[in-house]
Amino acid sequence: MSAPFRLEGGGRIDRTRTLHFTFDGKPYAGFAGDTLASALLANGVHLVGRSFKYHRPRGIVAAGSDEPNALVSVGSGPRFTPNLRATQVELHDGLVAQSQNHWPSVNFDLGALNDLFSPLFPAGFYYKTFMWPKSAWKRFYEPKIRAMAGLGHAPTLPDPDSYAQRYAHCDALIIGAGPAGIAAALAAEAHGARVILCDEEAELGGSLLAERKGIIEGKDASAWLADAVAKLRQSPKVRWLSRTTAFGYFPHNMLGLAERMTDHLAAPADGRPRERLWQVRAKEVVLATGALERPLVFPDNDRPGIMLAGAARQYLTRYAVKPGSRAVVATAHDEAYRAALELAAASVEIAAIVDIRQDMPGPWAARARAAGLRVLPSTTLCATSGRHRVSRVEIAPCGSDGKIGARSRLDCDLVLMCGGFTPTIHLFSQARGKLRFAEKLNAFLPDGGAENLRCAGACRGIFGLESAIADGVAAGEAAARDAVGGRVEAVHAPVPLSEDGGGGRLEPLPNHRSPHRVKAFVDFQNDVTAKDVKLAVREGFRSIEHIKRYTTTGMATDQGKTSNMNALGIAASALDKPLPTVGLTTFRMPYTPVTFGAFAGSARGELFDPVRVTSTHEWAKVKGAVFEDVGQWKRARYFPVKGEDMQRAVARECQAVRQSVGLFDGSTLGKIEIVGPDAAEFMNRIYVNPWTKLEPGRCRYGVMLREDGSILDDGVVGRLAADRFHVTTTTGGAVQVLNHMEDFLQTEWSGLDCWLTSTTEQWAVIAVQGPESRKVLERLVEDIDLSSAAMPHMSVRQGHICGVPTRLFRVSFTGELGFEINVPADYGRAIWEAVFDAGFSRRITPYGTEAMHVMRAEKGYIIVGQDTDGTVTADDVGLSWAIGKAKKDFVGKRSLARPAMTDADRKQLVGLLPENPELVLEEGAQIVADRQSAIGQKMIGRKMMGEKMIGHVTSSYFSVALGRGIALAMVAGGRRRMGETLCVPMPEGVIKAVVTNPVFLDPEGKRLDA
Amino acid sequence: MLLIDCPFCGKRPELEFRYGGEAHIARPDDPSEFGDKAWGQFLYGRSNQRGMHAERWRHVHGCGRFFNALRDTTNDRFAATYKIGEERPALPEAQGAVEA
Amino acid sequence: MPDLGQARRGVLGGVDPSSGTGMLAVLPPLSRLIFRGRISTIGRVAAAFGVEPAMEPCRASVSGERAALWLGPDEWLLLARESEAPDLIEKLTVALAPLSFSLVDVSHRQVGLKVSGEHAALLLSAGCPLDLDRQAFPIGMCTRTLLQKTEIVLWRIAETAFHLEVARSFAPYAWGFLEQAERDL
Amino acid sequence: MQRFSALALIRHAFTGHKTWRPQWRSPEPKPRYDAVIIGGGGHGLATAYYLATEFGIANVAVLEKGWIGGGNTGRNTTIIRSNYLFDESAALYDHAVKLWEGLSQALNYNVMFSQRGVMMLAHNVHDQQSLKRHVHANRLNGVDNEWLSAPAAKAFCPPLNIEASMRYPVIGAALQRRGGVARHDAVAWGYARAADALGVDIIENCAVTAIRRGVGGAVEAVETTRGAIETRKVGVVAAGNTSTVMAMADLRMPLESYPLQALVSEPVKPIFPCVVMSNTIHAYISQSDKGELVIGAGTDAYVSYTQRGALHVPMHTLEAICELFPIFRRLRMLRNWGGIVDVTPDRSPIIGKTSVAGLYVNCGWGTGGFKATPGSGHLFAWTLAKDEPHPINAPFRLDRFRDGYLIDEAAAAAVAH
Ligand SMILES: Cc1cc2nc3c(=O)[nH]c(=O)nc-3n(C[C@H](O)[C@H](O)[C@H](O)COP(=O)(O)OP(=O)(O)OC[C@H]3O[C@@H](n4cnc5c(N)ncnc54)[C@H](O)[C@@H]3O)c2cc1C
Ligand SMILES: NC(=O)c1ccc[n+]([C@@H]2O[C@H](COP(=O)([O-])OP(=O)(O)OC[C@H]3O[C@@H](n4cnc5c(N)ncnc54)[C@H](O)[C@@H]3O)[C@@H](O)[C@H]2O)c1
Ligand SMILES: Cc1cc2nc3c(=O)[nH]c(=O)nc-3n(C[C@H](O)[C@H](O)[C@H](O)COP(=O)(O)O)c2cc1C
Ligand SMILES: [Zn+2]
Repeated sequence: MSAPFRLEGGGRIDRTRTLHFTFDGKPYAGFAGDTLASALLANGVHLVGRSFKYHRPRGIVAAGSDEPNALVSVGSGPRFTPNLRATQVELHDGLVAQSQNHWPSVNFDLGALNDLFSPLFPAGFYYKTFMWPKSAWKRFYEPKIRAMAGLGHAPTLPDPDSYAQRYAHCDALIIGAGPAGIAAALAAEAHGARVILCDEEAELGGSLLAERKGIIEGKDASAWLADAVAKLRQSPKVRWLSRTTAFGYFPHNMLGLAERMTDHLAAPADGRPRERLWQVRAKEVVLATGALERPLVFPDNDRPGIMLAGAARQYLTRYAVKPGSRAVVATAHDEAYRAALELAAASVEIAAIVDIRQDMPGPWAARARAAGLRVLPSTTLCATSGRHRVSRVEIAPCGSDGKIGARSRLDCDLVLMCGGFTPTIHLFSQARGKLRFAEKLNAFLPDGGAENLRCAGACRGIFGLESAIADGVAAGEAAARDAVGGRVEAVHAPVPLSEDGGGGRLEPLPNHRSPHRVKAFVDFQNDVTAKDVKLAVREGFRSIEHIKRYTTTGMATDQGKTSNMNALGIAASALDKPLPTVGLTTFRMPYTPVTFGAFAGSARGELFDPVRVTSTHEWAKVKGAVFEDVGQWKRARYFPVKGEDMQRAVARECQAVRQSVGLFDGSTLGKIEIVGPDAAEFMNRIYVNPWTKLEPGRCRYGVMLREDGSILDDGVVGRLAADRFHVTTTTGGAVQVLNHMEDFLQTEWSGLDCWLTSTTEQWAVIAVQGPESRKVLERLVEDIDLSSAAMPHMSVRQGHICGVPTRLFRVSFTGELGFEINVPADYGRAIWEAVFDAGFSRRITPYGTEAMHVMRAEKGYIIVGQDTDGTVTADDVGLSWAIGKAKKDFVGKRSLARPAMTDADRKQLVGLLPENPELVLEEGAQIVADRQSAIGQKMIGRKMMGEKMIGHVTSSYFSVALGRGIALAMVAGGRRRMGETLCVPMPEGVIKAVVTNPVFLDPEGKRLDA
Repeated sequence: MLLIDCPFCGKRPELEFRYGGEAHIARPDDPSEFGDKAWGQFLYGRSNQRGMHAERWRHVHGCGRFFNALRDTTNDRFAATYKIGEERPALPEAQGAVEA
Repeated sequence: MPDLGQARRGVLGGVDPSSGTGMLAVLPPLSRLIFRGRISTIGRVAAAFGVEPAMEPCRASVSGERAALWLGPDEWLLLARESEAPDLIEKLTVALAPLSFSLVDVSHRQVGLKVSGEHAALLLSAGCPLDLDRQAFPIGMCTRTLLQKTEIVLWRIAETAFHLEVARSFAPYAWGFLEQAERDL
Repeated sequence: MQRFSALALIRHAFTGHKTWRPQWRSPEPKPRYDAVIIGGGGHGLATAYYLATEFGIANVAVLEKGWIGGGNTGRNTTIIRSNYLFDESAALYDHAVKLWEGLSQALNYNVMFSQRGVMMLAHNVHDQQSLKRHVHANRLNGVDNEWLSAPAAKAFCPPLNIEASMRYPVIGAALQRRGGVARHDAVAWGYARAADALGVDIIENCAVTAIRRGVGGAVEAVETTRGAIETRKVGVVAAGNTSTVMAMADLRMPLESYPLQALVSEPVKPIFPCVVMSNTIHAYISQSDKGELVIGAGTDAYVSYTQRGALHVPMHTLEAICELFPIFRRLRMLRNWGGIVDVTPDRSPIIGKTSVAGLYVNCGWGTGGFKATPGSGHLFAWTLAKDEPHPINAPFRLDRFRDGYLIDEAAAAAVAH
């Protein structure tokens, strides 16, 4: 299968490897080294899609990542990917691609009706209409607008590919591997720098890949390139990355690179990541990102077959594709002549070179004429025609006054345009570098003020090949010098800027028609025309940022690479202001779109966030435990047997603990060991409690506040020795509490001699709770007297259990006699099983967090974070007894004296008993005092006047021990309301409940002291 | 991601640090002597400086130390880092200047 | 009463160290002590422990099977053979009295992993934001840092080998992460 | 004011849209105004509009240092909802939602307010308790909010992953059907156009550099980059820059300004019908009418005025997005940006008088003030006009930070946006 527009020889494609692909279902062939765009052009396909708003036929404009038009969907099934640039999609065998944004087909698209009615859709039309009738917006207008917008379809299946990430560091990161970048990399390497060189293209070489005739350092350009690339590949100090876009420049010389690893392969090796995201910290950066060619703005400049001159040259020389048979070249810049000459040499007929400039100072026009080409200076291109491909243009002489002379027509199937070059300053601007407008170049150039970076080559306005290389050498040397240190001397100076770029234009080409009647496109992808920009200015949008947002110019997926400067030129003249004072919009990452998957990397499934488990996790799993997420931890919530639901399992677990003995894994509690002669003093300051008099071997329940007076955390603290405390925190609070303590210790009380060590993970914690717990443990503990006399409630002992060292606490969060065994974590599982075995005859029962919650609620013990939120003080939850009254100060004390903290109407913790004992209130349910209005609350969703929510249910369970539903609640002035009946208005009706003391079970604590 | 010069460990990526808010807000020796207004300012009043900002960082995933830093909040460049207890370093005019 | 003194079960007990390409290994249990105190105490630690703890930030000193890793200006991680912790605590406590300091046994708090092989640094760079080049992170350097979503202590023990200390409950994550990253070498 | 309508569009189409007039004028500042608003964001412009419409004070200038709407108004993820926990907040935000419902018509500007529903996901028991607390409180406050099971959440938002094997499975959600999104730019422009038509001067490229005070400390004038302007009433609505402006009157504010980032994907055909927020794993997402997915990322940890942030912040968000919506993993980020959000210690705004006579402040909206724009403007206009707060904004006074009466939505449930 030979493609009709493929040249016989030349190009960088591999003609030995034919690749088959389909576009819109039709089969085609190309060669290895082709992009989808070059392969389509080789097959004579120019119409590749429909535009965003007017659904106009669109073709291929550019040859690289600046392509605004040729967006296609690639792949199928779970690998379907929308909105890819055909110019960047590398061909592989079996590639399936589709055009986008049309119905029913790209050739016949009903959406094109929009084009007919386009006078109704100027910039910002949607702000002016669709307001009546009001309800139609949601039901009619908005869905219609949404369906029209949006280009490609989103994938509908989960992505099967994986994505990788890597950090990297280097002395010099060089972005862009054109002549300037390659020269910089060679120079930096030669001066001892660690170099990373990246380029978004598949091959290193940049503009050299399309260079036919250039001579560098006496060598043929392609030979120089091959040598240079070989040298770079061999050097151990250079990492070269192709297909790698530097997409973002972040503070302190951190850059994001996106490497595409498998999309170009027909069958990626299994498990190989599709893309890799690099986060590079570079000592120095060299931007050698080149320059982008600008389209010209003229009527109907968007037809398929109209493309950038440089792009046509690339198709010809790099891919050996003739983009057409007969071309009209429209230009305001010398560079188009090179394209014309090379195309002519490849036997593309050049109908004319239409140059808007009056005089062409460089040698190019003469060369073209010498080659027999028709050069028309002072000529404009004022119309085009051709439905699915350009077939004819109208040209006319045009003086410097903008007057149009007699028009004539030229038939053609290709129009090349060149409006000049825009240096690729995106990354420089992202780095917050300052720009300067170079009048002669019609371009903004980097002008200092950024990070540790330098620019080289075309992105700095140095356009000649030799000078770009010299500039690269100088930049590479200087980067090495600055990164590696004083040892290196830079030899070469940066190339002085000649500001001779060979012309260019930032205004539309003049034409004979009323400007309000023509569509001369500025932003192809978003269908923004010159008249849209002017309309925005007319409507009072004066800032370029407003113009951008009102017209959406530069907001498409190409971010205005080809359009921003033209839009600016048009805006400046409409505003009648010098162009530099109008300025550019803000450059942002990413330079080209980057896959979400690359940002997310390996963080998926199990690796999304660490799964933290305790040493008994596997045991619990085998027992069929149901787990809940508490922060990153997995905790067993309950242990159902024989098909029990949660309620049944929890009831059984609670009963076991209350009647006999239960086993609970408390290992996730935070633990901190506080050691040193000043440990007690530190504790005094950080907790509300007094600690001085706590004897070694005894425990105390501690509460700590934030400096604003609210409860930060709580937990039992054991004093192991005069100078050693074993502190526990909540599961979620562990990290925060340690940070809070370190903060005060390091910054406020650095004179205190004590130190903190996190021991959360050192200890497995096994709670053995219930009246029989002592009997179970007695069989296992060798050197600790467990009797109540020797080891009363709230004490701690060190000894051994089954030969394993332990810190044994006699504490209880259930209200029963209970112990918490701490053993080094690797022994957790063995000791747990030993206790389980020892308790077998007593029907020892493992219980989970849910039963734990029920039992602690029966005792009125709070859970920080559930019964408290960040607004609650110790007194609010009835913990003022814990406060060391004699202490002059502790963290948070002063705040408790503020008016709001002493307000009699503060919410206070109370118990709540539903009148109907069967009922379990819903956690989070609100409470009102006024019965009358509460009854009215049956009306859902309508505000009832008069009632006021006075509190809410924080914890609520069915208590088997009490045979009824119980709840804890925070209620305004709650402690005053003991015995009052309050109302809990639910959608289904009002529930009445009585306020009680929050301790429901064993208020005297007899069971604890058993 | 900022690169932060820990006074102990040297330049490290921001990920290893935890921001600690404005620096040099001294906790009074005896808070009970502070009136509500002064205490409210101590708790919540912040310079929120646009320009050179004295702030605290903790090298939490490194040496664990709190330290102070001067950073220009208009461009995120650090002018200095210094240990707790050390004086805020004086900066040359140009560096210390506050951008409006 | 059973004697379970030998019934240790590491958190990565189930991991097959021969999985992967052999770059990852779980290290055997160790004695780990966190020593915190003022710098003036360090001389006596050196004498009792037999290793001179480094005063230079982020450096480990090694002698025989013992090592002292600088973690902060008042914090060192002391490593020794598995069974030694109780004796060491006793010895150090005696040697340091009556100075003020803190010595806490954290042997079970963390797990040792070894990452080795020609591409060890590259593998770690999948999740560690530090420059692991030989010059920037020489043999003997150690520091707390991050491995993607978990904190680690990273210690270069050879040109191509690193010792990682990972908090116990994060070790399966660290292992899983590194295994996944190995596929991208 | 030229009326906007379909008919007007057709009429102008015949004349090539040549006769549209500026939506707001570009006047030179006058030497004095009855009131000066500092900050041309949505809140400042709305304040001016309501001063003119509701309180008959039209001799007002809005001073904007850059271009109107260029602050957080122009860079937010546009989530609008009122299902806040506390009575004070619910009243404040629902006041705004009610105004949103007629805003396009009131302003004769289509702000594309789209009540497509805001769904907040619960991933664990704690989330569920907290969201249910909201649902119940909202119901009693007349704010719609309902609890959905996980399958019901998926039915409402088909791309949502509710598989139990997820690291943090979705166990349910709270849905406010009246919540939604609006076109951020249109809000600024619509208010500007309507205020301008009533005589308000909107002065862009005019930064306030000093606040002049007379005897007794009362406000007398403001100095700007375009000269001094006399006035007795100054309303500061400068969002991220509030501390800087208030420092001009020697006030130290309970504010910190952080970078907050957001991003959009490439545009795709309609795939995402509502707004989904997950506070637990940090993801906020909706799809705009243009087709791009609009995604809110987190704040950077430190005070900064750079309007940008670190890469790891959006990375973290996209991890969550890809977990919740695995079909979006192959979509691509089109653009990422940052704003400067002014955050109060209790995450609730400050709207009211200050200790300086004639100086009023409206700030502290942090990560979530776009939704309040109409209500905030209305209440602030009231406060400026009457020199006393409206009952709805009375609790949001500045001196709550002195006596401790915080309205701590953050502590209660830490939900951003
Ligand atoms: C990324 C991001 C996402 C967000 N997402 C949401 C969301 O989903 N939902 C939501 O409700 N909210 C959201 N918010 C918050 C919301 O954007 C803001 O709360 C809201 O827009 C604030 O409006 P404003 O008018 O007060 O401030 P701005 O729009 O910031 O206006 C303040 C104006 O004051 C001007 N100014 C400052 N100083 C001076 C001076 N000295 N002189 C003159 N002018 C001055 C500024 O230039 C600016 O234009 C988000 C914010 C961000 C940054
Ligand atoms: N005469 C003119 O006016 C003119 C105009 C344009 C270019 N040129 C040519 O430009 C050359 C200058 O060479 P140069 O090296 O400066 O530019 P170049 O165009 O040869 O190379 C730039 C390279 O940077 C890459 N790149 C750009 N942004 C990137 C990013 N974000 N991430 C990764 N890669 C990125 C591009 O893919 C390209 O390969 C000369 O050879 C000259 O012929 C001349
Ligand atoms: C809701 C919303 C949608 C946006 N959609 C787009 C978009 O489609 N294309 C685009 O380039 N930018 C889009 N932006 C981002 C803006 O271009 C811009 O980044 C943002 O307003 C911040 O301004 P700045 O980047 O100029 O500082 C969007 C912004 C918002 C708030
Ligand atoms: Zn450090």
